[in-house]
Amino acid sequence: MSGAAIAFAILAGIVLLGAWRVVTSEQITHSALFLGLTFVGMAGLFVLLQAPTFALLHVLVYVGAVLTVVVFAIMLSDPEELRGPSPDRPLGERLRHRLLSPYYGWVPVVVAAALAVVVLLTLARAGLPAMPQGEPVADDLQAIGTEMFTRYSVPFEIASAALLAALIGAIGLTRRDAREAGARRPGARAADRERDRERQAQARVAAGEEVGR
Amino acid sequence: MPVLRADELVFILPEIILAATALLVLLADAFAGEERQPGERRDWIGYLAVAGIVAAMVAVRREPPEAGTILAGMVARDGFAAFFKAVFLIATALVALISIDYVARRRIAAGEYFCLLLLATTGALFMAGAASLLTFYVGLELLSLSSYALAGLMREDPRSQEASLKYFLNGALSSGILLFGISLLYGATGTFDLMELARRVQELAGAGTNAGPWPLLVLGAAFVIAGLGFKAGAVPFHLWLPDAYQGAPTPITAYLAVASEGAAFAAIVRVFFTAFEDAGAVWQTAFLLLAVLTMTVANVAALRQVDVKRLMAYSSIAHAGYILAAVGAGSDLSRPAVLYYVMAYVFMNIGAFAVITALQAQGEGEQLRDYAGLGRREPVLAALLVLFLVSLIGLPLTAGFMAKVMVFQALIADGNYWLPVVIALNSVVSVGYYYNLVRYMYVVPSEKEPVPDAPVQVPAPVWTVLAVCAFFTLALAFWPDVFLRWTSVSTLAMAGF
Amino acid sequence: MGAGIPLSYYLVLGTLLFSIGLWGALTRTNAIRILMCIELMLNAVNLNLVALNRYLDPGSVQGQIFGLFIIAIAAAEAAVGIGIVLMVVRRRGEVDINKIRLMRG
Amino acid sequence: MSASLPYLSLILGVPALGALITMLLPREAKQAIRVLGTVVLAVPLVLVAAVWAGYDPTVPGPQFVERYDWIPSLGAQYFLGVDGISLALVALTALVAPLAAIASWNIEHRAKEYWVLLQFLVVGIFGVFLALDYLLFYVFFELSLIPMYFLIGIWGGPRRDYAAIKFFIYTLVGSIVLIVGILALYFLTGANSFDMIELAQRAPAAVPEALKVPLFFLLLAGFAIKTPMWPVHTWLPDAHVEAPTPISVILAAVLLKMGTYGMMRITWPTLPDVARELSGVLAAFGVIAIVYGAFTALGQRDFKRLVAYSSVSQMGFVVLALAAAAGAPSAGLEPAIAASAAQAASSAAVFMMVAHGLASALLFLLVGFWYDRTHTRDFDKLGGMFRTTPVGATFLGIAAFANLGLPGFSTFIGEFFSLMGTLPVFPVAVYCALVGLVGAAMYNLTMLQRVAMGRPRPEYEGLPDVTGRELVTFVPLVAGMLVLFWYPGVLMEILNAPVTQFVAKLGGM
Amino acid sequence: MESAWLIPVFPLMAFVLTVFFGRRLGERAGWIGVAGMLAATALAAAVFRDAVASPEGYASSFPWLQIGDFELRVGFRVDNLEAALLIMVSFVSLMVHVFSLGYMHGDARYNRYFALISLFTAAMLGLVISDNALFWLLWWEIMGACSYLLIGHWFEERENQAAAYKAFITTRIGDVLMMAGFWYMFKLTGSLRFEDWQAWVQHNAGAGMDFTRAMTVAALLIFGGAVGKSAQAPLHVWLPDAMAGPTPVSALIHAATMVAAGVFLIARTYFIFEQSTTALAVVAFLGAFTAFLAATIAVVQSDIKKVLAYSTVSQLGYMVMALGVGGYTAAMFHLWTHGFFKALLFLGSGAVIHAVHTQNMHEMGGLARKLKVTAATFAIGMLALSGIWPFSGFYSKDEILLAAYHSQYPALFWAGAVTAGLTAFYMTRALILTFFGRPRDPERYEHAHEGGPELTWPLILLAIPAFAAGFLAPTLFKAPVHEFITFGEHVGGHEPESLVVLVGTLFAVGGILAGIVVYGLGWISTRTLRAALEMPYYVLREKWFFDWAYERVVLGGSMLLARVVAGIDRLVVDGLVNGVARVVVWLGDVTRRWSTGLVHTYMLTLFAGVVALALLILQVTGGLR
Repeated sequence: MSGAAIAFAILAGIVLLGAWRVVTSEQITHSALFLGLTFVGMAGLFVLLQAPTFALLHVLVYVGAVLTVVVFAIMLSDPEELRGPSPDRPLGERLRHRLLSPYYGWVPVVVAAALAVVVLLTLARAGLPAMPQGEPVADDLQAIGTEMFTRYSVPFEIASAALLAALIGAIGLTRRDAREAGARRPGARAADRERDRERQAQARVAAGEEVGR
Repeated sequence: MPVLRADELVFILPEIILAATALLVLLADAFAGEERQPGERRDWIGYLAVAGIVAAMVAVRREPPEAGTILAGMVARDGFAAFFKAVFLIATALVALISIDYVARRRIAAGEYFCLLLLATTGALFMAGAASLLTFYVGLELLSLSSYALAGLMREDPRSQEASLKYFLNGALSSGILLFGISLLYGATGTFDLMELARRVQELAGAGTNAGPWPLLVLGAAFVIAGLGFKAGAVPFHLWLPDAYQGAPTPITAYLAVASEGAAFAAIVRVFFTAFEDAGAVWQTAFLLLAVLTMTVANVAALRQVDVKRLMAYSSIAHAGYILAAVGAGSDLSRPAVLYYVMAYVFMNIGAFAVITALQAQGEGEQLRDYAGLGRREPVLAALLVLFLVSLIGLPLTAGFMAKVMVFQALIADGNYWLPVVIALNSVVSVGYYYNLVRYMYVVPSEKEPVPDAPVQVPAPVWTVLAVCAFFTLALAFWPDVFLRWTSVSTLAMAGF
Repeated sequence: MGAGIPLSYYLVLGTLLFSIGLWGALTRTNAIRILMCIELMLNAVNLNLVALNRYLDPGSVQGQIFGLFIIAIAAAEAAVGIGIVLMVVRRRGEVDINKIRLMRG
Repeated sequence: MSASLPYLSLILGVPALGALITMLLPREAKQAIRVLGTVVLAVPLVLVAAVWAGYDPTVPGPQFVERYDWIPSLGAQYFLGVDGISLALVALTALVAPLAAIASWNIEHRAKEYWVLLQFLVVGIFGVFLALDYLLFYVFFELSLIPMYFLIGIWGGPRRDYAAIKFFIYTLVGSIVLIVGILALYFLTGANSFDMIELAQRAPAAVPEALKVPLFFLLLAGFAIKTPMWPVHTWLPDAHVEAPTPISVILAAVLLKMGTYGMMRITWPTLPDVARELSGVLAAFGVIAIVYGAFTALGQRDFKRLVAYSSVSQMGFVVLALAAAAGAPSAGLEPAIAASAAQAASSAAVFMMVAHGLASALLFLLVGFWYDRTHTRDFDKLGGMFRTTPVGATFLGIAAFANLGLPGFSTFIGEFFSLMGTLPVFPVAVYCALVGLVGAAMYNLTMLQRVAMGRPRPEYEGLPDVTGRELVTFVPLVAGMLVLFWYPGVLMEILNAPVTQFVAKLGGM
Repeated sequence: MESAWLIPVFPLMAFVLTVFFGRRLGERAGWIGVAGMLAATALAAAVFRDAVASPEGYASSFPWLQIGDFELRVGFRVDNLEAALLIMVSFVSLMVHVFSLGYMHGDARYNRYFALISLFTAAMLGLVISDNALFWLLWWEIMGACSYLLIGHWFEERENQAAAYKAFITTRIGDVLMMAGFWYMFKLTGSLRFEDWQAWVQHNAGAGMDFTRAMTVAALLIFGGAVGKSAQAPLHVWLPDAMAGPTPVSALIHAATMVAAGVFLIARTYFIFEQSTTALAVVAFLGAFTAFLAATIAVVQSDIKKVLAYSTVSQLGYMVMALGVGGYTAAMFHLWTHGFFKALLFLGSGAVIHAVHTQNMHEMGGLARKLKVTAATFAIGMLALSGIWPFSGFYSKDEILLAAYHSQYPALFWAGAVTAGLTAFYMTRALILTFFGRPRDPERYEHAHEGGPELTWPLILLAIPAFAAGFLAPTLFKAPVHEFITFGEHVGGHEPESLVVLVGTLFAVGGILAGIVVYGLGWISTRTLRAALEMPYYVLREKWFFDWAYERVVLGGSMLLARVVAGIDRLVVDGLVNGVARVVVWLGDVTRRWSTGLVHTYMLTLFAGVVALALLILQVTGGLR
């Protein structure tokens, strides 16, 4: 068993464990951390795939940007969510919640599993070559850089536009305009909530009628 | 090492102009500073955006020298792209016009609104002109990300928030599946370039169904269909759509219905008629099935809707179904049919939404019963709405009719006689809900519902939109020939054919 | 190095990762967590792309480049997503998407 | 023979123009709108008279042809023309439309919209009878639908909402299937053209056997519902009962004919052999309609419903006759008899359409006549009108006897010759239809007695009798019925050539 | 004779004038009709003279309708028979017109009445001379309509309406069969003209089984029309009820003319009947049965008009029977004489009713002393009807019995004889109950008085032919009857047989004597008779249950059917339509519930869809194999 194999096994284990915990851990903060773990594991795999530059950028963006944003979001979202349900919930109950309830339990499991099975079966029958068909490009950083700014410059520009859009969108959605900014006094947020509860109430009335009709 | 030739940039001039206008709008808004007093309106931003769009429209090169790919094979340069660019730009211009008043009255931040609108359109344009899965994916994301935000721009309105959230979550997931599909395609063919892909597909199809990566290819195609089907709102990937449309700002609902769906179809046609042309078996059946499901479910589900926007949402799903049928036909007439339908749909749908927007801008017209007595109150407005609805049903002397005829043609040319009947019956069912509006406007005696006597204030831009839409809704039926020729020419000059 | 591992391992791993992410997205109700699951799925895609790139056309880097674009877009997506979530949270102090269902039918 | 003026386009254009002008008039100027509308709807009568005068009865094919390209890429054309069959129905329309207009003068509620829609409706109807291009035909076929919806829906009775949409959706089902059939035909024939005549010629060869029957049903459904054939007739009574009087008149007198006209113009000639195979079934449906309609009518207590069902019964004769015309060649008769049977049947079918148009128009006008005065259509509340309104009642008597097929009025010719032409082909069907004839006598006399005989209720003593305006609407119809009996040649002579051609298409000779 | 077509035109003009100017003229309008009839009668007389002069008739026609190769020529034909009928009809009609002037005096719808009888007369005259099936049908149906409207003349009363309805519908049943017969002949001959038919039939005569069968079908279908119009069983039920109309109407339409048209129809198409012994047998026996049936019922009627009505039915049966046994001449001759004396009898009864304002004979009696003219003329009519020498009825009846005697069914001869006896009996009964004995209703008897000249003169004028038409006929016709009224080469008469005469007269006299014994002298009280013959009496009172059957089958049946079908239409046929709509909407609600508003549902559906789609496509493209 070569070192590569061992490395792969470990990394795969890390990735899968991380992913698993991202989904299953009771506290969202934990999931965030496990997400980070997964990212790192992925980076390792990329290195194993002789794509160091890619691995680097991956870590950079995911851990550096995405994960941070996520954590920020968790912080900004409600504290009760931070506390989360008490960790000492008996495993059995959790399992029941995981598996027995159709909606959040076995149906999604079945769907996800089915997807996996379909893909795996297809892969199995795809008859792809097991081993690399040649040596990787010598200097991948150089290659990527050049390609990115020659052939792929148009998509690059589009992507930047996408980032811009995301930026504007995020700001547009979250920023407080003049009125609200003016209303940032202690308890204002509560008042905010009140106002929205009313709105939702009205909306629900409408929705209710809608369903009733 | 492929070289970028600057002169080729002229073919993506519209996109460039749009993006530039977007930035301009944003900066202008920023320099104008925050709205001092709540009452302040910034209509000029809207007009600025419209100006940009018009400029872009001018920049669209309608007669490309010869079909082919440019910019290192990332972008296609053909009539097909030109057609869709033109259509999307027109749609966006119309939407922008009906937005101006709405944005002001609903206190939406004009700067962000129009900036995002322009960016989204940029994405749509790139999708139409994509020659590589990469360009296509990035354009799609540009469109989507902007749309998510646009849907939520009415921050105060819980429905708008909800729409944005649902749209985002489903959208992100579906792009996940799309990407997975693309990765499988890459695995099967080792390329993202559509022309190259086409070549490989041809080889594989020639080699027979159990040739190595064929299943991988098929699976990838399936996932891509799903991803695009999501955008187009095909059943069963449609459930997000009514909520998103209902919650989003009304002009955005119109925009999503025409531009976003249109882009999806542009992409579908591009990908499947270019790359998978020789593997029709892979996708035709799927699209036919999706078409039947889509139109039937949507039409039936719309019957008992009382929220107008939600109703129109289901209607747009139904129309997606009709277009999918044309795609599934896979005959030579399919592509003209799709193009014609999208074009017709732009005018009739935006027209209908123009009326709805005009009403909802002043806070009424959300529910069906708000339309009671509109026939007396605003005869012209009501009559126009009837015209657009009739067109949406697909009755003669309206664009919708010719569009449906095109679809029927495509199917019958493919020797498919049952699906036209299904479509026909579906459009009969659709009468069941479109007529609800008409019924409330004319038949339901207004004394039953208190009719606000206040006349609906219809600002000039909306009138313009109404005029344009009405004109084209009729023109596409009375003189369809020029448009028909345009569609067929556009599809003939399609890169890879 | 790495040459010792068959391609299929990577692809299987990617598939599993994707499915786990999907499973999470389908089961958990916290919007932010769903966001994370989606990131997992995108990672799976990246793994596929890079692996396929390495094994099938080692000469080029287009797979990697596509992956990089995905990373970039993912970041953007995350930004928008967080923005939306925060907006919702701010307005109703609620990240549980099951409680957000004004519109239905 | 070419006409100096584009008469047919004028027949279409004048009402359309009138509608547009009416749109521009202020809604207060009711009187002006009425006068304009009536005049505009009367003009086609003159034009039709001119066409009739210039019509050459010896030429079988269409005359006064006008054809221009409309959608070259599809081969669709603006292609108008009349032959005897369509001319008969155009004339009927031209006669009934102004009468309906006159009968509409007492409409006060939203008069402007009413008149606009009425004129568009008439345009649509004329178009259906004039168009010789499938696409154009279809356009007009649908065009007549939308005004009808509003006319019933806005100006109708208490259940107008239900009746209007039922009419709309029900007839739409048929017509929208029709377009599929038309396009299928268009593709199968491969002639890049929607020219009815050309397609009809190519169709039998071009359509593969397997598709013939389905295609036939696609081409039949719309017309069957419009006619209405049993059992797809139930939209009719509801629509009639709710529709305002003038609209009922147009609906019964002209709109239904679009169905049977379509069968004669499109369905039968396009797929004659299918028509022949299925002629037995079609005849069965026709007979069922005759008997069933008659007895259903007898079972009604509502004046207007009764008349509505009588339409179902009467149109049954047309369907039966057309079925016989299709079936004649395969009935194993000696050719001479078969030919003249088929000719008699198909001529009688057209004749019956016109005759029924006149009779039903008169009947609906009379229903309105008493409804305006008593605000009821319930037989139990009416009665004794021979004493309170003798003139009106006399007209009712005339209408009733005409409608039950009394010789002396045109309906008799229609019924007599349609059955005469049918008997050699489908004897059993005819013997069953006899029951329907007795039934017709029963319901018409019941109607007459419940309305006109007996003692009038005290509150109806001294009702005003027929006014001048009403008389103007009644008399032409009665005159028409009498003329068409005593001098049927006036209609038959223009029918002969096209009918002979029609029969020939069906392989009758 | 060329101008014979004008004869119907006069009353037609009278009709038109009365319709348009009647209201202005008031009761003077009646004279228009009278004038019209005078002209018609005069012309008819002239035509008759020509006919007598020239044995071969006259016919002319012009093309009226052209359908493809099918041409219909219409016109008129006058032959001896037509001439005789023309004069009879127009004369009777004239009398009725005159009579009506007085009888309808002061009626609310005086004009309407005269308009209609004029129209009716026109139709009857037109029918007589029409030469093709279509115009035959025209006049035939117009008569029916007039009869309907005149029976319902006093339509305020429900029973009058009912009677009118009954009359029209019952005859209509026959009419449609007749139409079918005509169409059947068209199928065979491709023509609608009687002469073409005749030519065709005689050309194919004896062309084997199929031909005979076809002839039987045609004959029986056409016979249906005769059964309806001439009130043969089982469709006779309408005629007695038709007495609800004014009495002159009964005299004209329901005794002299229209009801005879049925018989005339058989005569007109006799060449068809000839070819089928089956058809002839059916005709003969049905006629005989009707004659006997009606006679028996007439015996127990107490309404004077009903008695006459049933006697009419009976006599018509007589004629039909005669035709059935080949007595063409006899039937037509009887038709001719019967027209005179039955009209006379009805008008007489009308005079009586006019005098005492009742139709119930048990409320009359002894009126002879008051209404001398009426009584005398009525007696003449009665004797004529009973077939006593030398009254007209004797000759025609004798001819019929003769024909029956020579036919291959002797039973018919005896049936005819018995019927003759019954006829004499009930007519005697009617005469005695009405005019002799003591007045049973003194108060009515007091006010009774003879009507004015417009009432009496018609009676007198009609009495003459009623008495003399029989033995004067040869002189009038300048030929023996059976040579004057002939059918083709086939001569309709036989040499007189003393036996037949003897039997006929015996039965007639016997009937009269029985009548006198029972009602005149009262040796046998009716009460004892009823007691003795309880069961038969009940059956007769119930009119052999034919009316009962009509109520149940035709009226009840049709109404039941109508209600059922109407119900089916509303619930099933329309219910199906609305059901479909409802199902679709229900599906809508179901599919709506699919979008629960929960993001999870959406994503779940999305991916379930993805998997399904993947599997589908793999399946389609063989990826799974």
